[in-house]
Amino acid sequence: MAKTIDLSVDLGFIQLKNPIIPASGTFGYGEEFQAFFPLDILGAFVLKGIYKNPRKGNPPPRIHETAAGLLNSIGLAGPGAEELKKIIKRTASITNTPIIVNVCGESDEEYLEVAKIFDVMEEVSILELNISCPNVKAGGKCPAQDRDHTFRLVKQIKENTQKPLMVKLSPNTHDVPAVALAAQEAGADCISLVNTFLGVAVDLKKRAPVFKNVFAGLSGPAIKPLALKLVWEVAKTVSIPVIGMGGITSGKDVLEFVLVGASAVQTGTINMAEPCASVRIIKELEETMEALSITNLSEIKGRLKL
Amino acid sequence: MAKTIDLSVDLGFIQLKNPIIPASGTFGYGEEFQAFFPLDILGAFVLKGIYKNPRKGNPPPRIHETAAGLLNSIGLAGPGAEELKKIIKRTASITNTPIIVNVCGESDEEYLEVAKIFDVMEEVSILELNISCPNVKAGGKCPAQDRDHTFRLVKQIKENTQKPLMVKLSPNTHDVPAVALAAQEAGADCISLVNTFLGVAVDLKKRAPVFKNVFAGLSGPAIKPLALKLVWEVAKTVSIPVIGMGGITSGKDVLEFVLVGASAVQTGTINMAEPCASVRIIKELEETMEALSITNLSEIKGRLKL
Amino acid sequence: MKDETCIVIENRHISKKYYMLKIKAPYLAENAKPGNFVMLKASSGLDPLLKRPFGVFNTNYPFTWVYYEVVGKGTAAIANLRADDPVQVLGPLGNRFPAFTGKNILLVAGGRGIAPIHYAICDYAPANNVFLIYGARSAGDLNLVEELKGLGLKKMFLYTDDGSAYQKGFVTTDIRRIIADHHIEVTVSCGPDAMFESLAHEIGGIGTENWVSLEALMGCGFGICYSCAVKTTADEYKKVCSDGPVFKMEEIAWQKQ
Amino acid sequence: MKDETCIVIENRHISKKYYMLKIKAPYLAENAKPGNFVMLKASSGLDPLLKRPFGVFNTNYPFTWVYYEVVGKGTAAIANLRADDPVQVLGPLGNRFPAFTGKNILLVAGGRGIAPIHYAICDYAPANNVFLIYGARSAGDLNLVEELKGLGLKKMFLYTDDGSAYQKGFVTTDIRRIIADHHIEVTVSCGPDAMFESLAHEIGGIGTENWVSLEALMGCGFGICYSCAVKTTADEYKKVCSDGPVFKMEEIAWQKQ
Ligand SMILES: Cc1cc2nc3c(=O)[nH]c(=O)nc-3n(C[C@H](O)[C@H](O)[C@H](O)COP(=O)(O)OP(=O)(O)OC[C@H]3O[C@@H](n4cnc5c(N)ncnc54)[C@H](O)[C@@H]3O)c2cc1C
Ligand SMILES: Cc1cc2nc3c(=O)[nH]c(=O)nc-3n(C[C@H](O)[C@H](O)[C@H](O)COP(=O)(O)OP(=O)(O)OC[C@H]3O[C@@H](n4cnc5c(N)ncnc54)[C@H](O)[C@@H]3O)c2cc1C
Ligand SMILES: Cc1cc2nc3c(=O)[nH]c(=O)nc-3n(C[C@H](O)[C@H](O)[C@H](O)COP(=O)(O)O)c2cc1C
Ligand SMILES: Cc1cc2nc3c(=O)[nH]c(=O)nc-3n(C[C@H](O)[C@H](O)[C@H](O)COP(=O)(O)O)c2cc1C
Ligand code: FES
Ligand code: FES
Repeated sequence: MAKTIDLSVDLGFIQLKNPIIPASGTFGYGEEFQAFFPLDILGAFVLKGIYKNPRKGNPPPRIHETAAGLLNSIGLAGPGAEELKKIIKRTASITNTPIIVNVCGESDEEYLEVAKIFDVMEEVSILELNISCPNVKAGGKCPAQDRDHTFRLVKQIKENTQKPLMVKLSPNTHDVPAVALAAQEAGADCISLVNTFLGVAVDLKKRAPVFKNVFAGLSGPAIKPLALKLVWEVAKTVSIPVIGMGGITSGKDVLEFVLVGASAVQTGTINMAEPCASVRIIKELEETMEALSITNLSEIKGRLKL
Repeated sequence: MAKTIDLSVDLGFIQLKNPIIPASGTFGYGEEFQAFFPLDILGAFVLKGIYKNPRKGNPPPRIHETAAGLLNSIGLAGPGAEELKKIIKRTASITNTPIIVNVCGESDEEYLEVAKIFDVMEEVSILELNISCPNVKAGGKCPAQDRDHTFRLVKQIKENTQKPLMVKLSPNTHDVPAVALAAQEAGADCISLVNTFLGVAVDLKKRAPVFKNVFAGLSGPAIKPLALKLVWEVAKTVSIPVIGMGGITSGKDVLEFVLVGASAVQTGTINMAEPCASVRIIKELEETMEALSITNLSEIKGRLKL
Repeated sequence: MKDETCIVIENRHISKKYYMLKIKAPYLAENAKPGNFVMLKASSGLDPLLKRPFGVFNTNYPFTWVYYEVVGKGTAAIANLRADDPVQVLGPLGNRFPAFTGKNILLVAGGRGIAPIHYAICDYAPANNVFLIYGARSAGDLNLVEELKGLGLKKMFLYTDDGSAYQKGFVTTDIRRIIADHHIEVTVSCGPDAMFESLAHEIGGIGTENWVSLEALMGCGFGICYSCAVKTTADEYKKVCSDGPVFKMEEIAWQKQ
Repeated sequence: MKDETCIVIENRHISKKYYMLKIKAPYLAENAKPGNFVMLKASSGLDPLLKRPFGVFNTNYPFTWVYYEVVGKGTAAIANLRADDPVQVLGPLGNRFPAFTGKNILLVAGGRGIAPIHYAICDYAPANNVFLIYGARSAGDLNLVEELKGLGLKKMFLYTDDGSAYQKGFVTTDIRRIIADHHIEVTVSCGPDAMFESLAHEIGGIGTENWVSLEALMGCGFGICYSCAVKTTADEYKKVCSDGPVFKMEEIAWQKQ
């Protein structure tokens, strides 16, 4: 590959060696992937979403494959914040790649508590606020569905933490750009989107929903056109960096998200289907950039010709 | 096939011999399919959307395939209402299957005008109001995006027409069940959904959107889980019959939509990929019903076990 | 036209990304006319979702041949087909090349555009004086030359853009001279849009009767979806699948013209 | 564990919807232990999207065998593979059956559950007294009996639910008697959930050391997605892919129990 191609990305508050960031919930705690490739090759990676206390997660089935897509209702199973701290120390000892913690909460208080715990860990580079968690006090609604709730929550977190804050938006709301703007106004350092789309699957034999919670989140290639639309709309609206995701499986997909305005991308479901996907996607990205005479992503970021 | 299986569907205002209704824009004007199978086998069929005057449609490209999905931006090309009347007379002469006209308009006035034209044709059984058409006076917004606009429009049409009115909802709005309810309150006889989801595709070589209008509508199997969710929510909300669609390609898919509450279904993109799809789907539906000991769809309609 | 599952007899790699597919499709073989096309899909899966259009290269009851280039996921899936595999076939579709007798006809093919042109040669050669201009990017894209030699062409002019085989040049390079030298009355061409644009520029107004066979993105192939629009000089859209794919050259609004 | 593209050597139809896949996968063949599984995907396409889990039936460097039943789109795509086709292989995955020497071991297989049990027999037979109970719905589901005969089993008990071959009955029908008669110390089983539920009921508390190899819907196969949860008697969830697929029977919260 020609030396002239520079994959690095400058988000302002951090410099990444490339724009490939495995997404929360699809990359475990990072260390599991060390068996497949050195974590050092990544731009950064996001850990599975974490609440304060250990969580069992939902009863099975937790996934259901649809046409070119995946519905999941894992229920954010996880070991809790204290245990995650240990895991992060272990992971950080094997790589210098920036680690992003996906902060969850059933209430604004819990979000804040979790954020504070990881804010003081030097091994953590960025906090990603997963505002798609059902909020017990708001009747199961998640902050991402409401502009004002998002503003309040982000502001509170920013006032009490030091680390760069990435706010991860849900597509399941009326006006995604408005929520993005609220996050920016409240001090978010960057935006990531999309989380999964709400969908339903039916088990014909049981005449019941496949999932106990009825709804589950749709991810994977099926959603790519919908995700590209939302990333484009948000990138046009905010001035902070946008991290795009939704159905990315190839180097070309990465460039499409960059063209609509993403500074970097997250790769989700493909990491489950193909653990070495990151290696392939970085290689394809470099090759495709060379073929299209793009030497640096900033040349094309948001430069969709209308 | 056992005689005991009864595919017929009673919508209250009309009885259909089975629940399979090819959807607007994916079945031409019906007559083109007579080369593949007798139109008589269908429950009903919907003609391509029609405005008052002939329309050229959008510049190419008009379609773009995505993972298990199709983006389209045809631009509702068509011959105009007068020409369609002739086509309908021709089509009605070859089949007794109920013909549904998909009524479009750039303004409320045009919707009404078009509706009135077909309201007086005895060859037409149902008017389907396509409230997803961009409205010139509303700054390009479509009635389906707004509950009040939907109510006003549906009421006006109902007050001035005699035929059963099916109102076709868009998924690209905040609160789809609320729009459905507005349509019901305004007098709609039944609801159909979903129309296509807005998405974007990028042409990497041109560094431009694939479509001149940037946005296009996503259909096909990719959207099925999202469509099932919306049909379920709407069927729970309204008391009039609901016609479900979105990514149906098999007899099993049909039963899934019926379980979440659809009285009948429309089949879209699959008719383009496989012109004989209706024949296959009706056969599969019958076989699957037999295998699952369902003798009549009303036994399972909306009976999802929660 | 029929929508059928047919059987692959052979799927032969020709060169680079070019393949020749032979299918057993009796109805198609019996009814396909030169200029007609078929829609093919490798499996009944959902990705790719739609069938893809291909010109009929040749027929010999009960067989039909399709010459194709792998460009994306639909053609890649077709390239994976092997003998005895099922393949979804819709056809024959579209209009045909007009019939001629006793004419001096120049056929022009660019790259994979040789597919329908091959069938046209088979049709025209017995009762007309048929000439062929055939060009492609480079040597590996200019295939089937030996097969073409056996079809009774009066003369064949071969070009590659990069000069890696035969003459260096484009199908348009010597076309005016060839038309003049051989008293050409009719041209029939198939190739990429850029070729048509140059062709229209070169021979649009010189008195020959010019026919073209177009490509377009197709959703259905039989006229119901309006995907395959092409702008005409009357500033309307026509459907390549059912109004075409064969049009009079002057009917089409070429962008470069 | 490795994520590799391997080559299909043979994909043999056995009966009904059952197939035997032989792949050339040196790393896997060298490292797979009895009880381990692999994730397979027929192509690099996007539908189906995820790999599917299969027990290792046998290995013989550089080859690995997988015995599978077509139940949905992933296995249907695998059934379409032919010799020389590429196949995506992730493995070996999961824990292994425990090692034993000098024990009286009863292996229990239901339907396609014979796959990992076959590999266990190969492992245990040389140094233990191994008995097998193998049951399936009907004759065409009870395959590979001839192969099993050559593995050095002390005795084999075969059942079909409908009595269409061998004994009519379930794997549980005579199990208590068999355990008593042959002084069984260890059982190792693999089959559908309903079989495990009955098994747990029959032999849960009778003093044998009981191991099970579970199936679950799997997203990744290597512990990162939490898809493959199974409820334990401690009212926790364990991951079938990385905590299992082999568990002590009493660790699992069987629904019928
Ligand atoms: C009437 C007709 C006859 C044809 N005959 C032949 C033939 O004989 N042999 C042959 O090899 N090909 C032929 N083609 C072209 C062939 O249909 C396309 O190459 C094929 O559909 C590409 O499918 P894909 O899934 O591999 O590519 P995709 O993944 O769908 O597309 C790959 C890229 O090619 C572009 N593209 C695809 N099709 C077209 C098109 N028709 N026009 C412009 N851009 C396109 C896409 O936009 C995309 O950028 C014909 C097309 C038409 C309309
Ligand atoms: C560790 C392990 C080892 C396995 N070993 C073998 C083996 O050796 N041979 C073999 O034939 N199969 C084996 N299986 C089962 C096999 O993985 C599934 O049959 C396969 O994944 C189905 O994929 P599909 O795409 O064909 O079906 P899908 O289209 O995904 O599903 C078809 C239907 O089966 C159900 N289903 C699929 N997988 C499971 C499951 N694991 N548990 C419960 N329901 C399910 C689905 O919900 C759906 O109703 C094993 C599974 C596991 C977890
Ligand atoms: C199994 C699974 C688990 C996920 N868990 C989380 C999570 O813990 N936190 C979060 O913010 N997003 C989670 N997501 C969403 C992904 O991070 C990502 O936003 C989504 O899958 C869309 O990207 P994709 O289409 O590339 O998969 C999860 C997705 C999947 C498939
Ligand atoms: C090419 C195309 C044209 C369409 N034209 C119309 C139309 O004229 N009027 C309308 O109400 N819906 C139109 N639709 C939407 C379909 O009727 C249907 O709502 C949608 O495709 C979802 O169903 P599917 O996933 O089964 O295709 C069109 C869809 C496609 C793919
Ligand atoms: S491809 Fe559908 S109308 Fe031409
Ligand atoms: S399948 Fe992903 S954790 Fe087990």
